[in-house]
Amino acid sequence: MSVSTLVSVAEPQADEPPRTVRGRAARARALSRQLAMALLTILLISFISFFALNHSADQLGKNVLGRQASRAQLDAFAASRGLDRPLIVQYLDWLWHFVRGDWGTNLAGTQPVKPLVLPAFAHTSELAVITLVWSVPIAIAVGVAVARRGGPIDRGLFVVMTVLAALPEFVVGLTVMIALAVQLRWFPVASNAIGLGTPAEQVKAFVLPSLTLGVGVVPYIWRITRASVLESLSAPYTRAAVLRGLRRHRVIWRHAFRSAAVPLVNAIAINIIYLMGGVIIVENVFAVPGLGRLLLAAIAQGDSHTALAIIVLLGAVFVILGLLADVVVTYLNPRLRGSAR
Amino acid sequence: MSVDGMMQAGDARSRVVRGLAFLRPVTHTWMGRIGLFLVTLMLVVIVFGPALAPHPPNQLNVGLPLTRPGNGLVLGTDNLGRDVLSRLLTGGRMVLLVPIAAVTLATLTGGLVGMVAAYVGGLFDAIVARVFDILLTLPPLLIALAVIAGFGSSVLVLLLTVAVVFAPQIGRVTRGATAAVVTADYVQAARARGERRITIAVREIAPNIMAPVVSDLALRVTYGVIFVASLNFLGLGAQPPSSDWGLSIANSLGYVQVQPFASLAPVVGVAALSVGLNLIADSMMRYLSNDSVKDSML
Amino acid sequence: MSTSSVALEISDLAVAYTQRDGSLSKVVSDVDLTLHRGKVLGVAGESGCGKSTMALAAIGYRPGAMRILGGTSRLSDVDLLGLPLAKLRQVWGSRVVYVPQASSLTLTPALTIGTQMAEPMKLHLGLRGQELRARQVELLTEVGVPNPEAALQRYPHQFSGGQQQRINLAIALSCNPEVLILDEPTTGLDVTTQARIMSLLQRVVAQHQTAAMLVSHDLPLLAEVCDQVAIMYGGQVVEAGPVETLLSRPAHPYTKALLAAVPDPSGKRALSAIPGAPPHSVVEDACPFAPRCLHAIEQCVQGNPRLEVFEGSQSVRCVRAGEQVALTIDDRPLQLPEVRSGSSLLRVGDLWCEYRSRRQGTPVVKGVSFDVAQAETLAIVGESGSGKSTLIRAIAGLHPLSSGSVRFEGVELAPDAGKRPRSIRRDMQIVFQNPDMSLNPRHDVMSLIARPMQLFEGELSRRDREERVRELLSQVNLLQSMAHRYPAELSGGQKQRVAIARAFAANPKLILADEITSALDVSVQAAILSLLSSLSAERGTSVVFVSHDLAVVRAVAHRALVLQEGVVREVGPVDRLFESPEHEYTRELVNAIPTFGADAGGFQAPVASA
Amino acid sequence: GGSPASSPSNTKSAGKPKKGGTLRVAISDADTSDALDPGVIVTINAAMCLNNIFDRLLKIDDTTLAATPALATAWTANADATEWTIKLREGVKWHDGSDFTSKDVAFTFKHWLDPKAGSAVNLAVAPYMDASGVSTPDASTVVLKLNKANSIFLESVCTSFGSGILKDGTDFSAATVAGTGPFKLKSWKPGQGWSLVRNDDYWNGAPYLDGIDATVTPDQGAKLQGVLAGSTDVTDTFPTALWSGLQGRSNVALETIKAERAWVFTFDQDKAPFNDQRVVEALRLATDRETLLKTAFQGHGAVAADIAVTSESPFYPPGLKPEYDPAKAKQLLADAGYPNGVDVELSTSSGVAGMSEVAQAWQQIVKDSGFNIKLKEFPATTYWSKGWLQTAAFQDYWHNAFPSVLFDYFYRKGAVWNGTHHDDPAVDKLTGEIYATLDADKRVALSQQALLEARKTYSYLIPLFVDAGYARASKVQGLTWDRVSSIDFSRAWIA
Ligand SMILES: Nc1ncnc2c1ncn2[C@@H]1O[C@H](COP(=O)(O)OP(=O)(O)OP(=O)(O)O)[C@@H](O)[C@H]1O
Ligand SMILES: Nc1ncnc2c1ncn2[C@@H]1O[C@H](COP(=O)(O)OP(=O)(O)OP(=O)(O)O)[C@@H](O)[C@H]1O
Ligand SMILES: [Mg+2]
Ligand SMILES: [Mg+2]
Repeated sequence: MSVSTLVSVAEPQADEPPRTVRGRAARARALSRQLAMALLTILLISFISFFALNHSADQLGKNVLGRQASRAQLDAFAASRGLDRPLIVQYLDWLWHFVRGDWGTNLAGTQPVKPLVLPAFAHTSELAVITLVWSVPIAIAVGVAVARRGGPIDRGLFVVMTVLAALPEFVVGLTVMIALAVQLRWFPVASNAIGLGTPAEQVKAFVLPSLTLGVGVVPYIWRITRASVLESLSAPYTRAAVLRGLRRHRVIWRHAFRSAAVPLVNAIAINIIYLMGGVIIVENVFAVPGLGRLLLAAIAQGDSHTALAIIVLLGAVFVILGLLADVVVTYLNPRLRGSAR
Repeated sequence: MSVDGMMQAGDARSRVVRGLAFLRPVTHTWMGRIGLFLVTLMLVVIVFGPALAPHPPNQLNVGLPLTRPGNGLVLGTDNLGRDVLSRLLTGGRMVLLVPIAAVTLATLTGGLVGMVAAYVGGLFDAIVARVFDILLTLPPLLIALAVIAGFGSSVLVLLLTVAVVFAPQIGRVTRGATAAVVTADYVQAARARGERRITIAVREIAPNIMAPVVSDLALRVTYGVIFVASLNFLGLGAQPPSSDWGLSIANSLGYVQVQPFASLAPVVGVAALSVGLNLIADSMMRYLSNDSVKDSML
Repeated sequence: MSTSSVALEISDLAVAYTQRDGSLSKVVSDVDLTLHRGKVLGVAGESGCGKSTMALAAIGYRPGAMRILGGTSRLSDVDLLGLPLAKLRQVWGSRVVYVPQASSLTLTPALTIGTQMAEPMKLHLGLRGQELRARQVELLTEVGVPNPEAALQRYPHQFSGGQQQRINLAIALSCNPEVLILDEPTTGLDVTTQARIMSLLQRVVAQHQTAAMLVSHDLPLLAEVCDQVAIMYGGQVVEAGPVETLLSRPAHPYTKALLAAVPDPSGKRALSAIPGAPPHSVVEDACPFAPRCLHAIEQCVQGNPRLEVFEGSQSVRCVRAGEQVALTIDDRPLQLPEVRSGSSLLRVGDLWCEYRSRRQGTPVVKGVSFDVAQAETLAIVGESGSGKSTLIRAIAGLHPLSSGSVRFEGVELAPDAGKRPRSIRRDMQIVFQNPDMSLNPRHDVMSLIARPMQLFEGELSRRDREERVRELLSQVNLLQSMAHRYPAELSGGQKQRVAIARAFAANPKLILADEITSALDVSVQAAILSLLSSLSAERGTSVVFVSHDLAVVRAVAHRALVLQEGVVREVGPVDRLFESPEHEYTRELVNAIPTFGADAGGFQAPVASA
Repeated sequence: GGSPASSPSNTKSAGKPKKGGTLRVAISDADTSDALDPGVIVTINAAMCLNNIFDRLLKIDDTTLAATPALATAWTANADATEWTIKLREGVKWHDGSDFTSKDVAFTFKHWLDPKAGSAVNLAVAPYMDASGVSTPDASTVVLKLNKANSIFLESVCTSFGSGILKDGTDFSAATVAGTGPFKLKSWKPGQGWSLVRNDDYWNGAPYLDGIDATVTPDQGAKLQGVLAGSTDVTDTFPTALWSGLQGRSNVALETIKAERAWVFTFDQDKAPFNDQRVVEALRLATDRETLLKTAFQGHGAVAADIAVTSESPFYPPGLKPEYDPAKAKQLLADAGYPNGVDVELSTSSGVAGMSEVAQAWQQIVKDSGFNIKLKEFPATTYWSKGWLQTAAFQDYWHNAFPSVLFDYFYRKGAVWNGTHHDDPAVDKLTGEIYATLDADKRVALSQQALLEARKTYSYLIPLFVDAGYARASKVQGLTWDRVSSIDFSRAWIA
């Protein structure tokens, strides 16, 4: 047996490895980098949207003035809105004003954008929050509580939820409207009160749209919850928690659910995105003065100031949401924190 | 008989079972069987429907416009007096084709990118997350308009539009699910072994994030159909007088209170297809994850 | 020993698993065991013999695939097997505590250690606030987790394998149960820590009159701490009795064979395995050991013998029990493969590694240097938590280096595995400490093992690959039928062997093996270690071998490196290290080795020094 | 006075009008860009609100186009119809209390003439005058000097959308907006709703209603449910497909407006196959108008004979009848060189109410005569800029108007909306004569002659008129409809 060289076994002098200094400054740098990234994202969103929205000046003129508009009127319109300038100039002009808090007027020139968009944003946010507040807990609670695959309750729920998910919003919306507003008269048919009514009327007005939206949200969140919880219910640590005699709800909520919550966070984020920008059908059916309708009309009309204001707002919400989701995910999965990949 | 011999015999049998029963992942639960039945039924409708339709789908005034079922018209007529049943039987093709194809495409792209991003981490991940944010923020309608403006309108464009809208959503779910498993040692093991990133994503990570991703997927086909229907309003995809389900839903929506069957018939068709797909997906998930083995007795 | 001292009485227990095709596979049968207050019952047997299954079933735990076919398990007159889950929950954690195998997976990744430790104490003992915290710190100190105050705030993944195992033990001991069942509790622990834990166990058992069951394949350990021992084979108890008589005068040929396979810490004797592999389900119509038994006769295959009283309180399941067949020990002298000198395959220079928390890095590997020649086996020994796994991972490119270098065949390697050339990644294979986490739960054994071949030997046909997988399976003593199982359907030792087979599949030049035999019984361990030796001999494969089992180290390694708190204390040829240790810590280690003189039929268990 | 088309159903009112009550109105057709400038009305929402705030100079009957005085009490032209003198009603007050004078009218005309204002009335005034032609000899007289003869100048101005008279110097803001009409603006939320209150000083007698609350309900189905639930009193128009949902109910009535618009297919005569008038004739003969009406609009309307004037109109050429003869159509098509049929691409949009239905029905109807129609679908947003007037075959709808005005827009040389790209000097000449004569009977005769000539040479297919309909709670009485103001609430009351 030959022995290879004995390598130094000398004791190191001190605990002095060459290592990076990380501190408050580093964290501040990381934060500002994220912030810059977010701003850049929003800038890009506005840039892309602006060009995607691009219509010819004549078309915009006709959209606003009606199809009878004459050549002279169209030219005057284009000139008064600055539509005769190169696109990039128009964009930079918009941006320059926007960042200074001047959101401009709508394409028709009849409304300043800010008072148009902000209330709609508020209504939509309210509707979204109200919907999330009841539907997500229900979906999660049901998903977690009966996450035992193959039981009769699970099977029944599975079918019900899948059918609910497959029903388009207009079917659900009209059904709840006819049942709860026309027949039972519990709630108003139209939810205009969200924008126009007294506080009591407003509360009532939120019920039906929120119910309709929730019927779409619940099955989705429920499915993701169920799938993830089932997955982590079979993990050894859940088994160990059971064996420690912990109560069922503690095992499920503290041990299984926390690890299962990671995909859920993103599912909720996606639903928020949908609730903030994509509930046009529900807004139409229930006459909710919300962002979706406003955005749709703005896009249809080529009203770039209004559309961009909305898109930038939504963009800001989503970017924040995205960052937040990442933070929550890291919180829920401690292994992601500063570890090597 | 030696113990080993016994084992080998059992092994051989189970291999035969494995070879034959390619449908077993679906049919091993009764929910899966119902799903298979629904999807098969819808496939039959889609393939043989045109032959079974009692009237040409575009024939006007088969009955008075907007008559409810009766007088030999099983589902009544639509606003142009066309037979709703015949239109139901002939209009399912695109519904099967486009959303399923688009969702598949979106999963392959968005899902993969999300997965790889979460796995690779760092700058790439940050960029992908922001790109997803951008795509999620851009209103689907705007994307659709931009795509039509750029590429005109065809089935392929429709498919791409749906895929572009869905990809970031799927990507986000996938990215999240991946983040939960990237830290596992088997991923490290694969890295040490020198697997390519894509292989790690597909072989090591993908099977372990199936649960949320497949759940998301099966529902998304449903949303896809509805989305396709709304894109028809923009002149993207099916054009009137096509009896396409999505188009029919969109067009008959206006008078759903007068003749509900004209819009509800395709809705039920879509729902049946989607419920079927969901049941199949769940049954397969259950088979693949084999979790009765790991059940924690809760 | 009065009958009133009985704490848990298992009788006639039979358990099966539902397989994926719906059929039942019976893995435990006809088990009768009694746990007495204040006593420790050891259960040993080869991997896959149903030890874990039996222990789980005994406390009434029956997850989805498990079916209890019959029997009772009485805890002071309640039959745990008949209790509904709600009732069981009141028993579990307070009166009966079970510590599962693979304990690093049994801590919830998203919760801090403090939270998880507090749960049972709050629930079962009603402890709160300061009192609770003080008890937590006390427990962590007792099991030897460094810096317990801070540890409470950390997450499971921030601990080494052995530390996680000890945290689990701390949780188990926290509620002073009547019955304590420990499934392989010390697999990840070095000898000194193990000794410390065992003395803690003995203290708890004595103090609270706890009845303990200790499942382990480590016979010297059992000899040291148990009062009674039961040997399981093929899902049945084949021999049971007081530890003194059973281990000194084994009656069953299987027990004898097991004892013979225990490695010799003096390092003079080669490791010997029992040829063949145990059945993986209960054999009803013959003695399950008959196919491997040197003394099998006609009668052995005509029926499964009953467990009968042999001498005094010792009972045996063997038709020839009374005949006193001789214990044959393979005492071929130890033969280590020749090291190909002058060729340094791996050279690690002044390696520093750290774990970064929010503010700063804590170094855990501090300036380690060594090299490994071709065909050489270098053992890394050291206390649990001393940085062995981190070191191994850093070499494999899975943990960032703070500084230092890793050279392979003279070429400096990129610190990140992802940036290393393909050939290197093939030549250097790592086997992780914990097979549960390193085997993808969604792949079956076949595809797990075949993968490296597919990757590195693309030219192999599918059939060739499968052929080779089967060959590897038999080399690691696994039955062919395991090929289509998923990790969740394997016992702890079986998983570990799959992980080993996977590393071999790549035909590497260097194997980084992190505690690869910790979950293996002595016989399988012997088989695998011989396999390693023969690889070194034939192909010149080098091995970096992390182990806490110094007897094993002595048997397989050329040189050993002693690591303590991330610092190399001593490096040298094993013989010299073991015979004349220079460093204080090495001496401590060597002294803590439980020796086990199988040849004399007796054993000497040195008193643990903690 | 109201239009004969809509008044009969409303004069059946039970009992004597009663004062008081606020009407709840639901409107689908609305937009957030709706402004308080009546000149840029594009939605029913804005029309309904603003035309109850503002008055026009004259009120014009929808069918007969007969004028009755409103803000103008007399309007006379010089002999060659190039100078109009308008006498204004005296004692009229703006909602803010100030007096209505000729200055306001002059301001309004100048506003219409300014292209920057984007007013819809511009089309009716700009070809005939410029801002310098407006003068105000005294506070109740306005004189307009035209640069071309126009014997129906004031009538045609007052049939334009948005011809409400503005207060001098108005800035169109909700805070200051003031009209002379029956109601005053109380609140205005663009795209969401508005409310009006009674103008007690209205020159034509104060309205009965205390006020009107209008809310925007974009979804037609939801609007219907609101009426059925009794939470809505009056709505804007419903698509014909929903009418049956309103019929046969005691608490709700469906109000129909006969022949509200004409449906028009336009073919570009510069392009094959429409460069051959035989093809156009064949298309007309192949169109089974009864079936088209029955199918696309459930029969709610009347067939048309390829002119946009209904048979009730005084201008309708006597004896003119639509013809349906598929065999002859086939023959004509063969004669024109298409014995095996011809492919036609028709622009359409589901975004325009009824358009897609007409297109689909028509496609099936003319198929048997050898026309293979392919539908080209445009999104609602681009139809009017990319489909309409830009393609070889497209659809349109026209409202009832003086034939000469129709010629101005759709037929004459240089007419902005002449999608046929044809011009017939005979029609041009006849139109000139109509505008030059102040004799109303002669204008009717000339118009009939011109309509027949135009029908022959221009490639318009005008198969039908379609009715409009809106819902009213049975208890609501005294509503009148006119095209410009939608619903006129000035005499409405709640029983
Ligand atoms: N992710 C982490 N974050 C912080 N500290 C960690 C992390 N992982 C391990 N450590 C610490 O690093 C030290 C070395 O851990 P390592 O796993 O290398 O030990 P080991 O020698 O393999 O121990 P064992 O024999 O118990 O497996 C331990 O003290 C452990 O607590
Ligand atoms: N879920 C399962 N389905 C089918 N077979 C299983 C399942 N779990 C374990 N087995 C089999 O049951 C047998 C006994 O397993 P068990 O885990 O009890 O062994 P063990 O004695 O604890 O082994 P080790 O020492 O390796 O942990 C093994 O052959 C194993 O493959
Ligand atoms: Mg075990
Ligand atoms: Mg370790």
